[in-house]
Amino acid sequence: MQEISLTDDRRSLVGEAFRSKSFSLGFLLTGAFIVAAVLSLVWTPYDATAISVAEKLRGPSAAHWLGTDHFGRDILSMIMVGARTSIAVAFVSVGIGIAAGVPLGLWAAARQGSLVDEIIMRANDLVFAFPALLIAILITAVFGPGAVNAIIAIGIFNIPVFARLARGAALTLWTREYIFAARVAGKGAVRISAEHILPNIMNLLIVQGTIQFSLGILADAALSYVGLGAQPPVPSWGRMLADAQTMISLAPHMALFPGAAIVLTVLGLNLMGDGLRDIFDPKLRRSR
Amino acid sequence: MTLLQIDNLSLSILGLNILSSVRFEVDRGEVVGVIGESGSGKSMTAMSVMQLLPHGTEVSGSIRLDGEELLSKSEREMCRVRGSDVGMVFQEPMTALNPVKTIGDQVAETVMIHKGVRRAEALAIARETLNRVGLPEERFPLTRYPHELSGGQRQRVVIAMAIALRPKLLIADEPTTALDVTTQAQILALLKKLVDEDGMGLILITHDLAVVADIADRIVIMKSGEVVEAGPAVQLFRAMQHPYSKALMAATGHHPVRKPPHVALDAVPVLEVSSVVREYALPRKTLFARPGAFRAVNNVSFKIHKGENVGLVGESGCGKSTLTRAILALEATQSGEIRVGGELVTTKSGASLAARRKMQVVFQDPFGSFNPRHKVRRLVTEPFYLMGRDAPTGAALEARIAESLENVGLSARDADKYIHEFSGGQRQRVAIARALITHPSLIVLDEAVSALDVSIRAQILDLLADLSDRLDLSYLFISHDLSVVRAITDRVMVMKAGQIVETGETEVVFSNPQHDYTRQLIAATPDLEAALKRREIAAA
Amino acid sequence: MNRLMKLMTTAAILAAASAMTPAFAANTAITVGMVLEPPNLDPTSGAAAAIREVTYANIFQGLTRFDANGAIIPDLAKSWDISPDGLTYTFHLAKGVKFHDGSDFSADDVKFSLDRARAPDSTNAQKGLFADIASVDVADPLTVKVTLKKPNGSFLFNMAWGDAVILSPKSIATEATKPVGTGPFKFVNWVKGDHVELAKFDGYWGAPAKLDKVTFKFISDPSAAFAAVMAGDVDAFPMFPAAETLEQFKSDPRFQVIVGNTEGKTILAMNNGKKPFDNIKVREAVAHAINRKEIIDGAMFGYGTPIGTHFSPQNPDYVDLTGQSNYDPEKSKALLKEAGYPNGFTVSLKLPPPPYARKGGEIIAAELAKVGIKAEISNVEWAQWLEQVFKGKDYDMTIIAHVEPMDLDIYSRDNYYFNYKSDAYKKIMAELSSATEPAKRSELLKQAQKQIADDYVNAFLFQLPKTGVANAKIVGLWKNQPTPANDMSEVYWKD
Amino acid sequence: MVPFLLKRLISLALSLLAASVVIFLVLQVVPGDPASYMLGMNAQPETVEALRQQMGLNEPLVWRYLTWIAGLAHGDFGISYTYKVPTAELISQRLWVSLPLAVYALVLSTLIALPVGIIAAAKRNTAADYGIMGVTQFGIAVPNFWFAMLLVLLFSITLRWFSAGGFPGWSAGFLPAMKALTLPAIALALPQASILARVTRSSLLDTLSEDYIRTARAKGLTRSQTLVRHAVRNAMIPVLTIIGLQFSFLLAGAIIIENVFYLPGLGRLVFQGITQRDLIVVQSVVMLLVFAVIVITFLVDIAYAVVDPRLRSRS
Repeated sequence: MQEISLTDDRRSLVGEAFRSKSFSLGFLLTGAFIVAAVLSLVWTPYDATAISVAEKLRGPSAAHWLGTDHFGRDILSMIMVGARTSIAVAFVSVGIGIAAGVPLGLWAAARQGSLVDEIIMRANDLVFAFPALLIAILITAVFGPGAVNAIIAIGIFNIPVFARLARGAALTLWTREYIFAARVAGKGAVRISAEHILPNIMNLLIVQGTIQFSLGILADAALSYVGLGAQPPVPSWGRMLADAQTMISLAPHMALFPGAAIVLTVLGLNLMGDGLRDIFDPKLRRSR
Repeated sequence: MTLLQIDNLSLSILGLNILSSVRFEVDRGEVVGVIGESGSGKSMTAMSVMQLLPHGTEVSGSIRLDGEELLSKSEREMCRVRGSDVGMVFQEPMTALNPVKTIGDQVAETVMIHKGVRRAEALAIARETLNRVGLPEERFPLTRYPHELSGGQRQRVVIAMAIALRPKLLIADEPTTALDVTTQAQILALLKKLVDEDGMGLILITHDLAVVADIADRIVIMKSGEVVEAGPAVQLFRAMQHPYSKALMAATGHHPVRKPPHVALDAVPVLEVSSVVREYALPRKTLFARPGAFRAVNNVSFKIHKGENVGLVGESGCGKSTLTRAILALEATQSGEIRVGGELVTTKSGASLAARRKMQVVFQDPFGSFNPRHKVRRLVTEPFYLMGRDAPTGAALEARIAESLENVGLSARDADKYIHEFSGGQRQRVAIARALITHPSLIVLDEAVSALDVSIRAQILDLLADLSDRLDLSYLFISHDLSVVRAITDRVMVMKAGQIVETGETEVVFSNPQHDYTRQLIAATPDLEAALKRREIAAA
Repeated sequence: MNRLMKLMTTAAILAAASAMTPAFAANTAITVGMVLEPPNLDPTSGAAAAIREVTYANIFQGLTRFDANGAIIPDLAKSWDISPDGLTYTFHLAKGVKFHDGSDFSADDVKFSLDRARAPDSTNAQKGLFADIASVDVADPLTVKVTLKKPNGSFLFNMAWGDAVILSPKSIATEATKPVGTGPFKFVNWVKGDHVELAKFDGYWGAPAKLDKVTFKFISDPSAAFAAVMAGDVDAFPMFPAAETLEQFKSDPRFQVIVGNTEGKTILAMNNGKKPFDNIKVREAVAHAINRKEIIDGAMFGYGTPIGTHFSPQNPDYVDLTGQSNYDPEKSKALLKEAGYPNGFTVSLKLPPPPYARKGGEIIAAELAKVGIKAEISNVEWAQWLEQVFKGKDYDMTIIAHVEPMDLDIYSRDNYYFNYKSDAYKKIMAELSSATEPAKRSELLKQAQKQIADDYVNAFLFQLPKTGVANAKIVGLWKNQPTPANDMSEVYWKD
Repeated sequence: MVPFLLKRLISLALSLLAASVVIFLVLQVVPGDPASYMLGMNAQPETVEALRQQMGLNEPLVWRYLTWIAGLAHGDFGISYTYKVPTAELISQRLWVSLPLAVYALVLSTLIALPVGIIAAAKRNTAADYGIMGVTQFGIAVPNFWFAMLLVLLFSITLRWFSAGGFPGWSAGFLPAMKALTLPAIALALPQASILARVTRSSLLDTLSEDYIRTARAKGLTRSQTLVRHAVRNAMIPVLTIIGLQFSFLLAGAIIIENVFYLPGLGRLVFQGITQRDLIVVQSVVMLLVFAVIVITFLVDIAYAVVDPRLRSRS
């Protein structure tokens, strides 16, 4: 019997991470888009909002690597700036999910079986029962379209995900003997949750966070595709696709590149998530 | 010709050596006990016979069953051997059965796979086999699902599956380790009966010498993937050659040397439990019926005096864990009082810090009782939280850490390590260090040595005995293992169905049990020395 | 020789056979594409243009109607007399008119329909059309007398609107889902979300329709529309949503591209009642900052006629005032400086859903940015637009096409969303409404056009084009759209 | 079992009630007025007021809620503001598109995912496994509307095998109708199938590491016998959950796909309802979808009990 522990290895996590092919590839892909997004703050090949109708619908060329759109804007520049919006929306909405969901889940777990637990979990189920995209559309109908409201709409649906995850993981931990030891040491539920539970579910949260991040990118793309995400002139991948749709027979490049950007970013994040899960999960690690 | 001949068996997984040159044999009608601690390779030896090995395993040597070489058989051929010529029983009856199939189907499957008979016929054989293993039709129809059976009953089903086709060889890998002692005795008796009836060979793998002492014809002792000693049971037990075997033998019946306790009967008891009741609500039978209640702890009262070590024994489900949690104020009680050093552990405003300060706990699992993200320093000082502002700081704190680590045989330098850097036994020492750090008068030891290998267990028991003598500690020692309780306690309480059925001085209770249940328990507990004596008398 | 003969005969027979095939399948059915599905089919209780695009002149008819060029011609009223004071209109109704349910049409139905439209609880979207009616009287089954409160030069024009069609009291309750009218086509079936089917009405009183079956198919997605036309699933798409693909159709002999005008005057409306647009110089600056050609090229793929005032260029009284608000960013900047905004300002630009607004808005925002005006785009839905912009006047700028014909009077309305207040303009409008003499009316219309252009009330962009595509063999489709309609009564397949 | 069912039903009813209140209240704060929307820019204020009166929009809030709920209870969803037909009729028409589409997509996705997931698990760590997992990674990452656009580009515009959108109605015949639903169903099924295949694989791997699998092997079952007889059924529990969730997602989540292919489904109905402020339609459809999800979850729970006897007797 070899000694196994849940979350032991703190020493060489980074080294371990890059030994995972999934993680490395995912990191590379995601990293590329994050770099592009950051770079777009200071430099893009062209001004992403500069309209030049005369140069509209040009295919990829030396001047415009990924071609131009129906207003003659440079698609590469738009994708770079769009990366910024997408990543920001997804990141903040995951943040909302974690910030609200994790404490709720921990609270429910600490009071397992109580009314609080019941209410939190039923409310979670209820949110899950709502058709997410429809509610997002309703939310933007109420507050108007825009990146901030897209964040709120996506964030709301991240809350139950993290609440459930945190509760489930915390419940297992609450039966661990070190939690009993902490309780014997007189520590209250809040303290135990913060000191013992939270750090030990961090791995799970990171993995889920990565996955929700990628889902957030997809959700943002869907919302801005129906016109509810970031508003023009700020480019967004979803709206670029919506614009491209009417021209798909004329200028397929307008649809291909932003779509590929979405796929690669989401793929990168998912691969990273998978890699992280393998690294964090000692069961899998042993078998490798 | 011997039934099973293992020769020069070596095995490695992904380059890591697991077995080297293992060699032993099993005859028809013979029980061979394979004994070893964790990592000795005893289970892997069994799996080699079954040829159920993980990916990346390399095997060399020879395993011959009835003269046929198993290692050279193809997977398809091995499928015909498994279940038909060789049956196997595993340690965990709770998970070894498919939860979504009836026991009848699962036993019948063995028959159908190998004999190609129709289902009805296979079910008839299954019925017969279940009768043989002590699951009569009236109480155990074939349509039962595993979850409707107790652990012991499930193990009987697993055995039935393994012997349905009357194999030549049965391998039982720790078949009783997960079971209560009384059940263990029954299962061992059943295995012995089946061996005698069918004349099959039995390999009984266990970590516990005492378990095999009664029924094994021959013993194989393994360590680190090697056979260190083998021979006929009684001779081998009486004249061990290898130092490891000797150490194992010594550890098995180990009784730490203890000074006679000086019990202060007149002082305030360190623990006083009076008329404690703990009930759980049962699910409603119908919507409007009042939910019933299950009394896990039923009106329990006892005291522990200063300097006294008290044992609490009972089988799973007897309520000892619930009682423990109540004493630790981790669980509310419906009525009764629990006082530690005169202070109520639970007051109206919740658990009392003052009471808790005088009491610490050591849990069973050396792997689960520490937050893996903290260093030992932080782990062992956690109880100081109870002292609030009175907790020592700075140099005083360092001194206390060093003191408690050194008390348990570790060094002060270990404070800066993470818990994964320690072995199981060392972790249990850290757990004891954590319990000692507030200088409590009572330590609750909840199955504190149950998860440890025998040799480690002996060391920890010595440590506990030593600490109790030196620091004038009282223990409440909770365990299902009577031999351990006997070794370390002054007084013992026997618990059954939520009540304490017998209590008294340990030696008195063990040598002259009054209650039927106590007698049953003691009779069922494997006792190496007693078993050997019985066999010597029988042989003579 | 013999063989050659044989071959040639075979070829001749084959040729004859193939030549005959179309004759066998003389096409009398047509599928017409529409972008929006009508919410219901009752034109007298909803403003959606799609209702009219299905029903006008096909199912429902009024006393008068628009023809393909926007002229008013008789319909159910085959003639009329106007009293010298201009207050009494006597309509002589057509004979032998039947509703699709088989009942006879009579003067009572006219009275019923007009009275219903002007009743206090009426939900007619253009109730204003009937505001001047004092009474409707039935003289005999084929004669109706309408008395007005005051003379109204455009009364016959008003009666041609889709909102003024004549309904039968018997079917009024189910008009929204099973319309019953007097037109050449009767309603057959409506597969919600996909198509409405009409069939030739055999009891029609006038010249029978040439088609037996008309299917209106609703396809809002431009690429789906493109594919549907290409695949022949749709025979004609009079308001084709993917103007960018028209070039492709033009070069394809299977198709004809029909480009005309609608009544939609597309404007960049500015809130005249709110800073900074309460300043005429600012409005003028905006007008000069805008490059109409770029907008038409970028947002409309080159289709659309620039306008310089709120009036349809196809109207004979139209005055071309585009030069007055030509593209001149330098002048624009100078004007802004004069107005006290040397560094420009930030305003909101609310855009309703149609592509002309959404796409045009993006270009306009970019153009305004060049002169220092930062227009923050916010896309709104129709309901929000009506609520916030139109009703609440809570906006700085918006882009919208006004599709009602001859709607110069909106600039004289108090409390209209432009917040434009001009006594001079009101005076022109007052004179216009009582003027009956054509020359005088023409003069007043021109004055009105100039007045709003001089005041730079809004930035006038372009006339919304009607870009249609159809199978090359279809004849009789309207080129322009004087009113929302797809009149199918004259349409046929040539072979 | 009966008290268990009753308890579940009560909690189900409470959830639905809570959902109805939430939905109703959310819709009350949506700005915009259906009457103004219908009557357009030239309408006179009193006309709008008359229409509001006619639609019942001037009743007090609580009264409108109660009428709605009371109506729902006996299947009366109210009259649509814009379509002027009973909402129930609208919904049932649209359901005849959405439901077959959801079922079609689900069947496709299940038929693809289960075998693929099982193969990947059975051939763990082989080239086949890596290949399958790689493809599913892509499948998850592709936005379905983009995939739909690519399908249209390839099959409708370039190859002209399928029409780019629209739905001829079931009256046009079964095959044409199914043909119209094929591209949308594929677009919907791809990401779902990818997720399902991954869940199937990992669930099966979990099951394969269970003790009773080892027991079965010890009985002499071959690898594939073990897989079929012991692993697959047990691994189906999480898979079932996902299928249940996916079905409810497909019912409602197809809005975008319905828009791309211009299908007259529920998603489009509600989307139009929102833009036209036909709130009675919106609240009824959303309610129906929530109801569907809750009921499906309930059914999945019951299906668990069928698959797993432990749950059957626990109650």
